[in-house]
Amino acid sequence: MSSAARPLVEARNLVKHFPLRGSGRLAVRSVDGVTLTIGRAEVLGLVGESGCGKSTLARLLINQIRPDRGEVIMDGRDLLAMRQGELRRFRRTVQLIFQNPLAALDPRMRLIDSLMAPLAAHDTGTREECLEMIHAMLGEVGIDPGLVERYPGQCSGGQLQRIVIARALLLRPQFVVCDEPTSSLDASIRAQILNLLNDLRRRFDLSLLMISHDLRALRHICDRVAVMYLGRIVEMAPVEEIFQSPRHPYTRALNAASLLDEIGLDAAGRLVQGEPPSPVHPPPGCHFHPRCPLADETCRRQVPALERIAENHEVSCHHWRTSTS
Amino acid sequence: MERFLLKRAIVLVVTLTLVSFLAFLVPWLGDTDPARAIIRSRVADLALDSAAVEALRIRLGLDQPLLHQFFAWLGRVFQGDLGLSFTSRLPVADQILRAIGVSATLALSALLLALAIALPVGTLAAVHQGRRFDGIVTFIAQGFVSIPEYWLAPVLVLLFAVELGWLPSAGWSGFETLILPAAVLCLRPLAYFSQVMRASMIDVLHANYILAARSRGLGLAGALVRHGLRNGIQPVLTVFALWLAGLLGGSVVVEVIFAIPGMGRLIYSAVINNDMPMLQGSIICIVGLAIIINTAADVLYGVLNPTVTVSGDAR
Amino acid sequence: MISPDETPCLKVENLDISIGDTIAVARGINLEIRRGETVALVGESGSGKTVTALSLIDLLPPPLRVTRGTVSICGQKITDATPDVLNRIRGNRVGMIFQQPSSMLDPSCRVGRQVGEALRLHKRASRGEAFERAIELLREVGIPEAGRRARSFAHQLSGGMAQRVMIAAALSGDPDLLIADEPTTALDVTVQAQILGLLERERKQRTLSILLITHDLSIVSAMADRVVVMYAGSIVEEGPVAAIMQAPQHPYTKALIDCSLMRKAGGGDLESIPGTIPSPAQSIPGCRFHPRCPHALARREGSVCASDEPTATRTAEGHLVHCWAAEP
Amino acid sequence: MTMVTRTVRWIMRQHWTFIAGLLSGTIVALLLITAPVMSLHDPVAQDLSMRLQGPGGDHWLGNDQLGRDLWARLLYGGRFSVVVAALTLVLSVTIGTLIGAWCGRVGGAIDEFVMRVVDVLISFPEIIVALFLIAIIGPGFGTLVLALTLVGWTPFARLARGIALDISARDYIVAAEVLGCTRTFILLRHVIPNALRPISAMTFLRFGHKLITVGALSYLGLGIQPPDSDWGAMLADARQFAVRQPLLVFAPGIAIMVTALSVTLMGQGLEIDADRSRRLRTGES
Amino acid sequence: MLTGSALWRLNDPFNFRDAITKNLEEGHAPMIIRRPVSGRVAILGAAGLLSLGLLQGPGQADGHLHLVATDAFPPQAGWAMETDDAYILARAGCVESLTRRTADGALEPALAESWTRHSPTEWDFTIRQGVTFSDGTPFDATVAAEALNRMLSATAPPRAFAPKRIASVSAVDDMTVRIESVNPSVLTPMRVSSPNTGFLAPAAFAGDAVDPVGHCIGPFDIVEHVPQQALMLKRHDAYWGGPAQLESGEMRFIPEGSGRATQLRTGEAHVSARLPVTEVLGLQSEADVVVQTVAQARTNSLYLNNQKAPLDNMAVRQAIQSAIDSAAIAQAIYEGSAQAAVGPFGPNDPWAPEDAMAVSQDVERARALIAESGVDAESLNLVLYAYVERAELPDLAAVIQAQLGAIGINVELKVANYGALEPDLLSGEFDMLVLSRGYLSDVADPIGFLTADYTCEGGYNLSRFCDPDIDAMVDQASSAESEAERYALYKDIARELQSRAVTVFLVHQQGSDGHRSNVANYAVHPDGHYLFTKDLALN
Repeated sequence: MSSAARPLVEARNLVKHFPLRGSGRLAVRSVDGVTLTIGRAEVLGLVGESGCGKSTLARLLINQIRPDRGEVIMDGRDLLAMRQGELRRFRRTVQLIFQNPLAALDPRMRLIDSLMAPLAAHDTGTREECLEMIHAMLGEVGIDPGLVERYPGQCSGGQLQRIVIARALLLRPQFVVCDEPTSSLDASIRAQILNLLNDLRRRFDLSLLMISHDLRALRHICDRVAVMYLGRIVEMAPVEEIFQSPRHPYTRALNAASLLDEIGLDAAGRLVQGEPPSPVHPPPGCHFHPRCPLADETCRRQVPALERIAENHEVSCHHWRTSTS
Repeated sequence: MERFLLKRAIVLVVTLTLVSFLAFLVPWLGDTDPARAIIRSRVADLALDSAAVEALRIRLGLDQPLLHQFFAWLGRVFQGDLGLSFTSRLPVADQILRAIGVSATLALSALLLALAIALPVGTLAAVHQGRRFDGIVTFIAQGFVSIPEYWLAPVLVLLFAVELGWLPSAGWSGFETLILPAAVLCLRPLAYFSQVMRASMIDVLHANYILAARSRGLGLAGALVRHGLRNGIQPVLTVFALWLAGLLGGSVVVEVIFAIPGMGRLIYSAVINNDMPMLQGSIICIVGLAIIINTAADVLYGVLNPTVTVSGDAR
Repeated sequence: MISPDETPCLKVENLDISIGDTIAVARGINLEIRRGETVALVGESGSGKTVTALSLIDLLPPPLRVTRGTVSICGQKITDATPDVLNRIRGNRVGMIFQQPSSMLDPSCRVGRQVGEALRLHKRASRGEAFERAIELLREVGIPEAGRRARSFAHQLSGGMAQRVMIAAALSGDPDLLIADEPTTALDVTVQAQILGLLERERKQRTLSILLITHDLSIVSAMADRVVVMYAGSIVEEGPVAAIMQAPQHPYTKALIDCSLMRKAGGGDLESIPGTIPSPAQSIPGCRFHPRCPHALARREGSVCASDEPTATRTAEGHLVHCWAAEP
Repeated sequence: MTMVTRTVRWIMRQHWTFIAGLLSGTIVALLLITAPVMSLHDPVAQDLSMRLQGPGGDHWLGNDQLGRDLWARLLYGGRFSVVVAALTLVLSVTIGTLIGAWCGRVGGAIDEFVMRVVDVLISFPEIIVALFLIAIIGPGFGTLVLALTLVGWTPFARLARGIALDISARDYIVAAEVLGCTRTFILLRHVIPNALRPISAMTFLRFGHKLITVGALSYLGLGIQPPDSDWGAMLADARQFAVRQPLLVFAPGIAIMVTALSVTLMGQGLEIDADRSRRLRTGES
Repeated sequence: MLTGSALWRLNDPFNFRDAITKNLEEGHAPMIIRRPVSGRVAILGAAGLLSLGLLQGPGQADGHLHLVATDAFPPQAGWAMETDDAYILARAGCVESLTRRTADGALEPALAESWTRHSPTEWDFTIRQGVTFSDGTPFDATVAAEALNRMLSATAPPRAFAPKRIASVSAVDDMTVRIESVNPSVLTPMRVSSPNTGFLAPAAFAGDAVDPVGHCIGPFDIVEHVPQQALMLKRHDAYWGGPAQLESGEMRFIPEGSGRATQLRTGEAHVSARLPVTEVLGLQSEADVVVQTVAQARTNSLYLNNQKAPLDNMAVRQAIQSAIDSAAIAQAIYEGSAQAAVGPFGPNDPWAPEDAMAVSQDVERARALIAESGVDAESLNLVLYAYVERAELPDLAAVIQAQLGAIGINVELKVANYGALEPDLLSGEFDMLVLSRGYLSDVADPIGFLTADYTCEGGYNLSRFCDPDIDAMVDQASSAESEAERYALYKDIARELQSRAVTVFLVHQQGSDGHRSNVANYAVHPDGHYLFTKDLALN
């Protein structure tokens, strides 16, 4: 298989449970058997509610935490088999952008030092060369170079997020995970950052994993979207299909929630009942069945497989055929 | 809950066994000869008869191998027999039990007094955070922490017993004898409690549920009483337990100065007299009590704070 | 439907709020809510909407304080009222729900008691009565097994449940006005619609007035009758929801709607507003929006936008715009 | 000029406890260091004819029961306690911080075990540990330092562990890891600078307690050994003359108090500052 | 006739237990204050602490003839009569012995009406008629013999009445007890005056532990023993000598001397025994306090290691003797409650040389002696040991350090509790030691002291002094029947020890008790045998 055809990131059957301290065998089933791929220069959206395991999945993909089971193949190499030194070199190629940029920067370090740190860690040339690289990157993200003499507390959220993006991109990664990069930002700033990411992604040929709970934010930037519910992927399809013809009832509920103005409260409220159950005690069968308007006995007992129902469209629902109506 | 208590019980037993081994080694680590020490306590003749010393050594089993002695000793300890004091040849356990009762009374009086003052003062300081009252309270608290009790106690005796004649100068026989020592002893915990209470009440004051309660029509005082105190007092209780465990043996200076027959004084005199069985017993009792009190505090914490489930692992 | 001469449920006139004496976080706020009406107060963070909400029940945390203007609730003046009067109004005439429902509940007090608290305070209910009534209220706001839930603690509730409890608590005093400060922001998106639906139902049943504070314009168009848009402490535009959403007059409102609803501009990019939101400490003469405004009349120094605060222009019935470019 | 006075006033208002503590602490430290210069008399020179004399002449604070100059003894006497307290603190901070930070990073059974040990030790009064050690190895400088360190490290371990746990969970540490920064870099640039202020605040806050404990042991006759003397021992000596020459009791007591208080005030200033910056960082009000 | 030489504790030659630190042991003073305190108590009353029920105070007696006395040490040995606990019982007026020593040192009948020498080793004691214990048990020869034999068979019998000296005790008839000594002895009647040989009713020994409550024979009966704190006493109405003046009393144990002084000062106690020297001056100036001082058979001395260079050189020892200003020490450290020592024995002792004089300080002579001794000045580095159990000794050592420094002897101090110093002392590793030494360690005769301290084989020969001549003199004295002969020998030995500077005798100490001025008929007993007596009264 040529490396060009092969996806950049392949995750197979990833499982990660966090044992609850002091409660015997109970565990938070954060990621419960996830398989997905991300192609080169592809943007995959990952959507789900809080606690569904999105962030854990992201951190598994960049090997920031290790899975209980399953494997992650990056650029053809098994991430989990890497040794310390190899892993550190690998770090360059994979980066993470955080939800809250203020927390992602050491409050006691000037921004320039925070930007310098990764370059220094990877021995990227002299200080002057590094400064030059930084200034070039600041230009890319639209930050005035004078700003980096400040401390994080003295800048606005939008500016800091640009800095964090610049810091991530300085190492020229191939794959960047954006963990809700805009959810802590205001609407007017959010659009700026999304535009910036979209722009950079094209210019740097990046593969992105965009995590969000807001489908609307993903529509603009993603190629494909994966919908996650309680540790499992329930639907994965090209972005327009998710919006136009969602098959999983949960996807439709998410859709409705982000388009309240178009769908109306009553209709949105009918698509889903109750609240997400605890990932410690997920319901049997289809995790979504207690909240699903279509649920029947099968759903209660049987875990639906992730079926390929069209080119690039997978869904895990017993009733995907009926749910189109 | 049962799991938690069971786990703590295991911790207690394991710790006590370890500690008792250390305690058992105490006389061997020091250079005290138990047989000599016992005889000296009975016969004030300075020239000891070495034959008598040897005979006593054999009678006490001190000629046996160390480990053999340890297990024999441990067996007795677990039956509650801590041996006889070198100096008085009376059972150590009885003396410790009596002393702990006294120390507990003293410590509880001082700590409850401190608590009674610290709760309102800390709360008021929190309400007035950053203003003059708060500054004064904090300064006084730091002052209290900086007063050595071995200085304050004699000064108070000089003032209240010798000059004014209001209170007894020393002793342990009733409420009046408790006042001065408790007052001296309460200053430092008072300072700590009020500072912890202040910090915790500042958090409470900024807590959203207070805002919510006020939005329902409760006044500030009402909201603090109904929703603030219960939450604000929890960190104070942790500190309270620490102090209680600490003061059971730690009020040495005050007990010595006021001639109070408590644990601190018992340990002090044991040290002075090289009374090894008394020291061994004291170590074991103090460690055991510290664990029990901390466990009790954790349980109480769980009762007060429903978000903490007291389970096998309490943090 | 609504008679114009009725005393408004809430009337705010020329309200200024400052930090200490110097930094103004809200200025010249005018607001009026009639009985049974839902008014949405919209703005980005730092626009002063939460502060305004807290000032309505006089619970501004120091050093924030009202420096000018008056607030009246159901004809009763709030500003300068005695603490007793205020306590009688809070929870009784006005209920409030907040953004982080879980932290708004006392962690060591059973939720039933907290729900019944307003009843004990304002309706002289006994402890038992209050608790019984609290269970009823919890049932009403859609909490299953209300009797058991009333005895549970805040940490045992999910976010949505906690918000329902907060709503029950806010409604227990049977208020005329409900102030809902970002009631669904902290909740899961799929729960949002349920909570908003509940509010809507309660509004209809109780002819409640709701002041809905939010930054989410999709919620606004689903819920509100009228919209008030704030930017950097000032109201920039207000009017009926349809008019605002379809034909916003203020450049900021227009840009905000475009951003929020992720409308695309030319070149595939999303619409965005250049620059950053000014902090309250920043003093900007003239229109607060003018440095970011695409239409600012001649951005030069000395222009109207840069020197004079815009006055309100009525563009249609009930539609006011604070912009020099607006035409009546 | 107004600028300067305003700045000074601002600093005074923000940090007055720290500055007050620093000032008096410096004075005490200077007095102790320059004791040979500051006192006219030899602290051990006796003059039985001057027994229990009140202040006057060139004996500024009068004389003790052997006619020794009280002021000189006060200056020299402070050295022992202060040195023991400071040395113990340095050891406690070092050991406690290392153990605590290590436990916080490693976690697991080791962490569990160490924290249980800390739980037991932390409620153990230092004075009792000191008494036990004195019983075993006899009194002396080493015993004191050992005893006070044996328990003294525990609060620092707890604090350092808490900070380590807290900091490890922060996004900027995750960021540094993801960016490929080495562990040493993370420790030196992120963990230690952020831990420094709360730990140093605690160090200062514990000083008074240590000083008083050292004094207490000397008071009980188990700390400093004659013929050397410190404030605690001076108090013990003075007690029987309290009625006849109260100054003998008051002077060492006040010396301990002032020293303890000034260092505590410094610590409190640091703590307020650490707290302030923590709130600033985490965006709390 | 014996002079007023006192010993507080027969079997405590150092009188350790009177010293400050050790005394802190376990004494607790129960409080009986007759002051209006209730109002101020209310301030703290809110805590409701009494309800904890943990406070166990002694019951408060309210009789107006109730006297409170403070004493140093609580009972430590479960009332075993062979221990110091017997002294507490005697001082509380609970036990009495066959004979009694009066305050001026004479022997008078107590439970024995009279005594006669039956043979050189045998003495017969006739028991007083009609004596009963407070529980009603009559006291007769059988009871007495049983008690004394119990003493002889004790694990560690008291030295005054040990099998080493006493061969047997038997009841000859109902009212006669015969005591046989190992060697011919004139001292036997003296020996049975010791509180160790006092009597408790047989019922007191019935259980595992000795229980004196309700089993007394003296003027007072024990009502309650509050452990470590106090003995509550009431009048023994059937006392053979007639009822005591006081209705009740309390013996309160406060080990710390200044604590006892404070209680006397505040009026919390009517009588405080064994006042520390530093408190005497202050208490004397109090209006309502009377301080009684009595000479003790106790000399505080500077012991020198006579076998270790340079102290093996007599000139050096004499130089040290001359360098020390014992008069100043008596005046300053002891504030007058001691006098400069004239030798091993106090000047009023019958065995003290009549011409004995204190060595006065003479620095010139000291320097000259050093010069003539030929000792290398470099070697004049000496370590001076002092123990802390007696509060004034460290100060005393500091003064000696300074005074020896003046003649060029460099002295280093080593201060610790006695137990820590002892190994060095016994093994001869020390140079000098300040020691407070009682010289009448069992009976009113210094023979025991001289044998132990200054004979070659002496059990406590810290000085490592060995002179066959002195040994011979001690031997001769021990077998001498005549008092005059014995005393003459003692005088000679004392002169020798003083002139050869074997030991530098510093001061003769005195003992002081204090009482409120409304206390009548209080007399310090020089031997510390009695405190609560029949005649003690309160006005």
